[in-house]
Amino acid sequence: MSGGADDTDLVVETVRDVLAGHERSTLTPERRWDAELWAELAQAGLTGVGLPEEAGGSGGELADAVAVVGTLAAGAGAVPVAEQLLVAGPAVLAAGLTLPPVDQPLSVGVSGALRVEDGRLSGTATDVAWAGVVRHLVVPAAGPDGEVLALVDLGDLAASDAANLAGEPRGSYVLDGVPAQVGPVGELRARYALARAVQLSAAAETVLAWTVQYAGERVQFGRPLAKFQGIQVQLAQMAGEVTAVSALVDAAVQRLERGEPVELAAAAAKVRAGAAVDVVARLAHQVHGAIGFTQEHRLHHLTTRMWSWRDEAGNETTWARVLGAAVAGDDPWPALVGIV
Amino acid sequence: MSGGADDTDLVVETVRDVLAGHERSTLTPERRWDAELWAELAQAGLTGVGLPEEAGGSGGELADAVAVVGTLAAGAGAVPVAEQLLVAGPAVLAAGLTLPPVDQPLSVGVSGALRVEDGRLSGTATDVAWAGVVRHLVVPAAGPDGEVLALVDLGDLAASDAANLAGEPRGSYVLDGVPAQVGPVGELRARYALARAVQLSAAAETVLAWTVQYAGERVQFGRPLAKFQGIQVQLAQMAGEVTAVSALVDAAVQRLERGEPVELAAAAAKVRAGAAVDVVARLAHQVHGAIGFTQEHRLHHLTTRMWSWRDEAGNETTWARVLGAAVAGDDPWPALVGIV
Amino acid sequence: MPSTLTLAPAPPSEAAERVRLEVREFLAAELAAGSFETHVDTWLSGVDPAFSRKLGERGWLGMTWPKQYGGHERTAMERYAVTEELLAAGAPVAAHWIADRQSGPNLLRYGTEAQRREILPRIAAGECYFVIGMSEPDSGSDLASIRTRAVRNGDGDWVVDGAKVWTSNAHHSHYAIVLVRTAPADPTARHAGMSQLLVDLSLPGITINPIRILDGGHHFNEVVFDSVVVPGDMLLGEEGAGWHQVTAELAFERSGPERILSTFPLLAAFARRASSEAELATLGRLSARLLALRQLSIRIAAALDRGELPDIPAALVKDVGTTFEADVAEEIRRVVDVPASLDSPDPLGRALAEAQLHQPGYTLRGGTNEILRGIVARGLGLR
Amino acid sequence: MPSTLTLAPAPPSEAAERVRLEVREFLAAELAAGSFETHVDTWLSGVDPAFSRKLGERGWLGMTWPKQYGGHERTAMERYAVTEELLAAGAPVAAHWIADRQSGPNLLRYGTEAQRREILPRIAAGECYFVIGMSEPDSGSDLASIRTRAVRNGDGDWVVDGAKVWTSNAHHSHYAIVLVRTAPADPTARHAGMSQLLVDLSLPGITINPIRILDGGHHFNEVVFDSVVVPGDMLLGEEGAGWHQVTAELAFERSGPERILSTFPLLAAFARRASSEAELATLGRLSARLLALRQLSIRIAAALDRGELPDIPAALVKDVGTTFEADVAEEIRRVVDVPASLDSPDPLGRALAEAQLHQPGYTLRGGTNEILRGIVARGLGLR
Repeated sequence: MSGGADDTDLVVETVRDVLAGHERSTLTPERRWDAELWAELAQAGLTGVGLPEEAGGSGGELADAVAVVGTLAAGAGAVPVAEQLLVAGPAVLAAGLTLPPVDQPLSVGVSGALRVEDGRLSGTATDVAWAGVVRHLVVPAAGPDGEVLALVDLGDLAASDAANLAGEPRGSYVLDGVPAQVGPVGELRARYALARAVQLSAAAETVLAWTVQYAGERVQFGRPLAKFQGIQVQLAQMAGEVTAVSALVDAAVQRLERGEPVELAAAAAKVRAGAAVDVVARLAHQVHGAIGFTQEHRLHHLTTRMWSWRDEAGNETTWARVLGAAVAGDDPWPALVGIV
Repeated sequence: MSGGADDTDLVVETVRDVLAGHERSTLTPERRWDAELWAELAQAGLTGVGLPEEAGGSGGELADAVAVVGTLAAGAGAVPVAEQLLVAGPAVLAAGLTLPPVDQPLSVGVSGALRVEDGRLSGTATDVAWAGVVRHLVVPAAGPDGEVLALVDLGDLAASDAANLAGEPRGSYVLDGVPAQVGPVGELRARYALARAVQLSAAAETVLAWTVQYAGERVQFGRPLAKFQGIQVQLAQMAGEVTAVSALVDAAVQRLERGEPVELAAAAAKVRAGAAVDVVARLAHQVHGAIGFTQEHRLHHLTTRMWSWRDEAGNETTWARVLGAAVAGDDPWPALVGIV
Repeated sequence: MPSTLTLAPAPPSEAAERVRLEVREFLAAELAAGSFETHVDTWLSGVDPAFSRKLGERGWLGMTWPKQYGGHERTAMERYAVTEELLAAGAPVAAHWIADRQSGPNLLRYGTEAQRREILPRIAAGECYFVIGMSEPDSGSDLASIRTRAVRNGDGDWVVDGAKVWTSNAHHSHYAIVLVRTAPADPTARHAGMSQLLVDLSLPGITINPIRILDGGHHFNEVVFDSVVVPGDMLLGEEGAGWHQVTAELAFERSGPERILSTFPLLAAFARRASSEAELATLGRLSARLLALRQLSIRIAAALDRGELPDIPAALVKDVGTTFEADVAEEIRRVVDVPASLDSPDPLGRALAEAQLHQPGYTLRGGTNEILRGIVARGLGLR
Repeated sequence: MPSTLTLAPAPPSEAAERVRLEVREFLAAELAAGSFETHVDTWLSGVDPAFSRKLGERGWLGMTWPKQYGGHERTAMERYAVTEELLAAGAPVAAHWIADRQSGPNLLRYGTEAQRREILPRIAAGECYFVIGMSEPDSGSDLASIRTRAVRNGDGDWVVDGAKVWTSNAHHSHYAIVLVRTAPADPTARHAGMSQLLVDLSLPGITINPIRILDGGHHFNEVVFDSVVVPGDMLLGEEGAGWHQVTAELAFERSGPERILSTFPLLAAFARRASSEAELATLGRLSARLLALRQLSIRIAAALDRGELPDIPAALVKDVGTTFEADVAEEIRRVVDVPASLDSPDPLGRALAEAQLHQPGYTLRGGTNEILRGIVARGLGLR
């Protein structure tokens, strides 16, 4: 792939086609991941988008990878593509390590207590995205000289059976001297936060579109919901949140594309996207009424994900403190406008 | 006065009559207090309501004093009646000290650093309500054996010239060994917080009533504002806040009437009343539009007071921590329902 | 303040405080014995007939009803204390909830003597459960648009056809009180021609289909009526007065402690560990909101007991209260860093997950907040 | 997302970053020299003609206008950088604000060549100030209901009678652009028959009465027109096209940095002392909101520069942005314990007081948020 806006459109079309061939996974309460979807994406080279061909990826720009992740997030695809394309994959390459084959899922965990000694990783990794599903895992770990990035092949190591509110696997691994590749940790946490922000933004845009559509179709008291001023106010509030999130996340991604430090931009994007979730999800359910509360309706596939994604990779308070500490001081304005 | 609901109605009528005889003081930006109003209230015995006759008060129940304070708050009366009738007066009597003559204004300050030694008060009292206006002052101060209540005659001691957002005097006194009566500090801070909550509740009720009235009268796009669903939603939100505050403040006052410990009930009332201010004042100004933003309109007399009163005597965060500490623990439910 | 909003204080009640302590003791013993686990929103999701029967045995159901119908002639304040203790503990009260809160009082008001004697004692014993059949697939908040109809046949019985949705726990219940059209819709009088029927859910022609909510839980159902023959004497109240009866019923159900306390078990789990300044401030703010709502709710219960109908404050409690229930999870998750998960090893993580996954329900049940704000607007004299 | 909401990124601009640093340096020097003090909401309240002239001398007014009218033909991004630096510093920019932002561009679009040559260079020099005459005492947000009228006399001049309110700083200004009825109101075409006139405020028959806001400050005025004779060539744009011209103008004025940064000086005072975890979290949350709004606002400026009219996002910026401006004070006061007072010895206490006392204005100016949400609803295809 050569990159550019047309290629991005093509990538999005391809992902949509793949998604359309699948029933959207009803994760809850069965709690599974979508192995078939992963296989098809891998087949089409979409699990390596934005990762260089010479490293085993499919090439293309970061913008293409962001488009793939956003499209899958909006479609509630139950596959670790955000983790692989935006977090673990780039972090592995930035650390100078060997990228595992891109058709084998690679994920990330940033919680728990882990240490590396003599090239072996030990401790417990908690809240690992897609635990039990992925083959390879990237984590930050304490090394003899400070924090490092560690990449391990999990083989058939068992994970604890736990899930987030959408049923996406989020279990723990107990690691007992597993051989690890080790490199500089870089902006792993910020990348993870930004990836979740990208997913949140795409999901929120979709939830807004669904809610606008529903309000235009659903008739109550003889008129479409959309004709009630009270409903219009709610939709305008949602649109305000979605538009603000979208612009900021987009700007943070552009920093990443330009190769600039992204920690504070990612912090801002995660804080803003996380703060929008309560408004967007609550109003979407409010406008949809009881039908949106059912498992049959599509709405929950995104709202339950949004509720979990905002807490994963650091919640608003965690990142707000990072951001606040960077802005605090004698010259807050230059500090602020330097962020994105 | 003998107390009872009929007497309370009578007291309220009297206060209203006195207020009606005055132009409401336009405090901002001249920053003054209403000496004529005070004189008339004192003349009518209203500056001693709820304080026992044998101590020099006018008798009557606490409920009567609360009614006087609420009525004056709703009328933006620029006099230290809340401080005298609900805070300093009762605190002085509870501490076994001699109540100053009730026609001389008595107030309270709870900030600054003060100490009492050998019956003399020294240090700086900051944010003193009605500084520069009152004759007597009650403060908490550090004594040799812990915190005490100190009552001083300020004589003609000068105060710094500062005011809150409504122009009510809130200055400092530098005290240099002023002779003081000293007694146990009791629930001085809680009483002060509850007094402000009583004022906030009365002001919020009035602001709601004004806003409902305005929305019914003001025509836009050919219809009264009150007919727009968007405005109705805002008024309903205001009503929810006002009704909740009113019920909780009333319940806290009843505890005080029954002579029960009131610290946590006052904390809850101050937190809840303070939290309502932003919603009530913001929506009131929003519905009133530009006219409510002018000095000529009555609205600001109450909204500027509400903005300041919520911060005085401890803001929501300060009291929320007190309340939270009391509820935290193994048995939060019994702790909670024991409060009011 | 508009007089439609003011509420007199509830009378102090020693009897209520006595029974409150009895319930607290009972719950502590049951929890210790492992007879139930604390959960969020148990008045919807905590179905446990054995637990309901235990409450019945202790005289804590049908508390205010006449003794001749199995009731205990206790005060509204005593009943209030019992129900809020049960909710605060997250006890499994869903089986009997609707019957005790709503259907029993409905039968007392409108039922025939035979209906009362037959059914009320069983409700009070914790053995007979009810569902409310109001909403329909296409009606939403607009109850006047319902289409389920009942037609008298030659024997004077009612033949019912249609479907009702959002019937909580119909699959565990014995009766439904169903709002039906007994006369054709009249566009000039939208609220006329409706009636309430008391329907035995075991009658032939009734199908109960589960409606799972977003966490996969089965609490709601669709109840389909296919030419169901309901005996003629099962009309509840007056023919054609259904709209009026239902409206009064909704006002009653809006202001109880269940509109405030659905997520209290989460708040309690948080309170058990709150220690930092930020946590204590959040706990204090939520506590103050809860205490204010509780005062309102108690005052409304007292007013209802005096025979008043404080429908505006009741609508406010439901509006502000259910927003509070949702905010509990939102405020707590901001200050703790505990992932919300139904599988969490941490009770706070589980309670957060339960509270979040049930959140859309708090504000929707009992009329959306838009409808409620309309009622309030009317009460303020705006409509 | 609906395409009416999407916005392309603004092009990176080195020139903007260069001029940004020049402005920053200038402001630091002026502050050090004591030529101004930082205040909140200075685009309303900070009138300082000497300061405005200094900006004019440096080429920071009329930046994007053609050189032949005294402009500097710089990009919208350069202008954006200059204006946000000025606002962030709380500099006194009120004197020239309306002329530079709104009236100058209006003249460029609709003015005659003579009007442009006469007035625009003076605006760009920081010497000529404008007010907007739209609202009237009884019109509120409903501009179609205005009653000020202009009638042609025998000489072809306009005779104006009526009154305009909320004219910011009319007592310091030279011209008003006044929306008037030039044809009688027609109930079947509410928006027809209005025109814009360019009115010299020194003309006989004009009275300017102060309207003080709640803190006692005099920023607004009532401008009364009593048979004021306005030369016939002072019609701005087309006769009868006033509504259309005003609507486009409002869209322009809604999305600038002044809809986000009015209370930034308060945020800065807070940032200079924030240290506890709670303070840093509040600072971080407010910063994230500001950065998102700023991205939106910059993208809209770039879209306007490309000749697009992104009116829906512009309405969103004004709605969400002005709510943010008000929330800055609310969020900060919750975590600090500094009394808000104009007399405070503490700069944070003074900034809190200024921000609070101006709060009702943020959301009201430029159309109430209800109006804006209506525009958004239309953009979403709901109306």
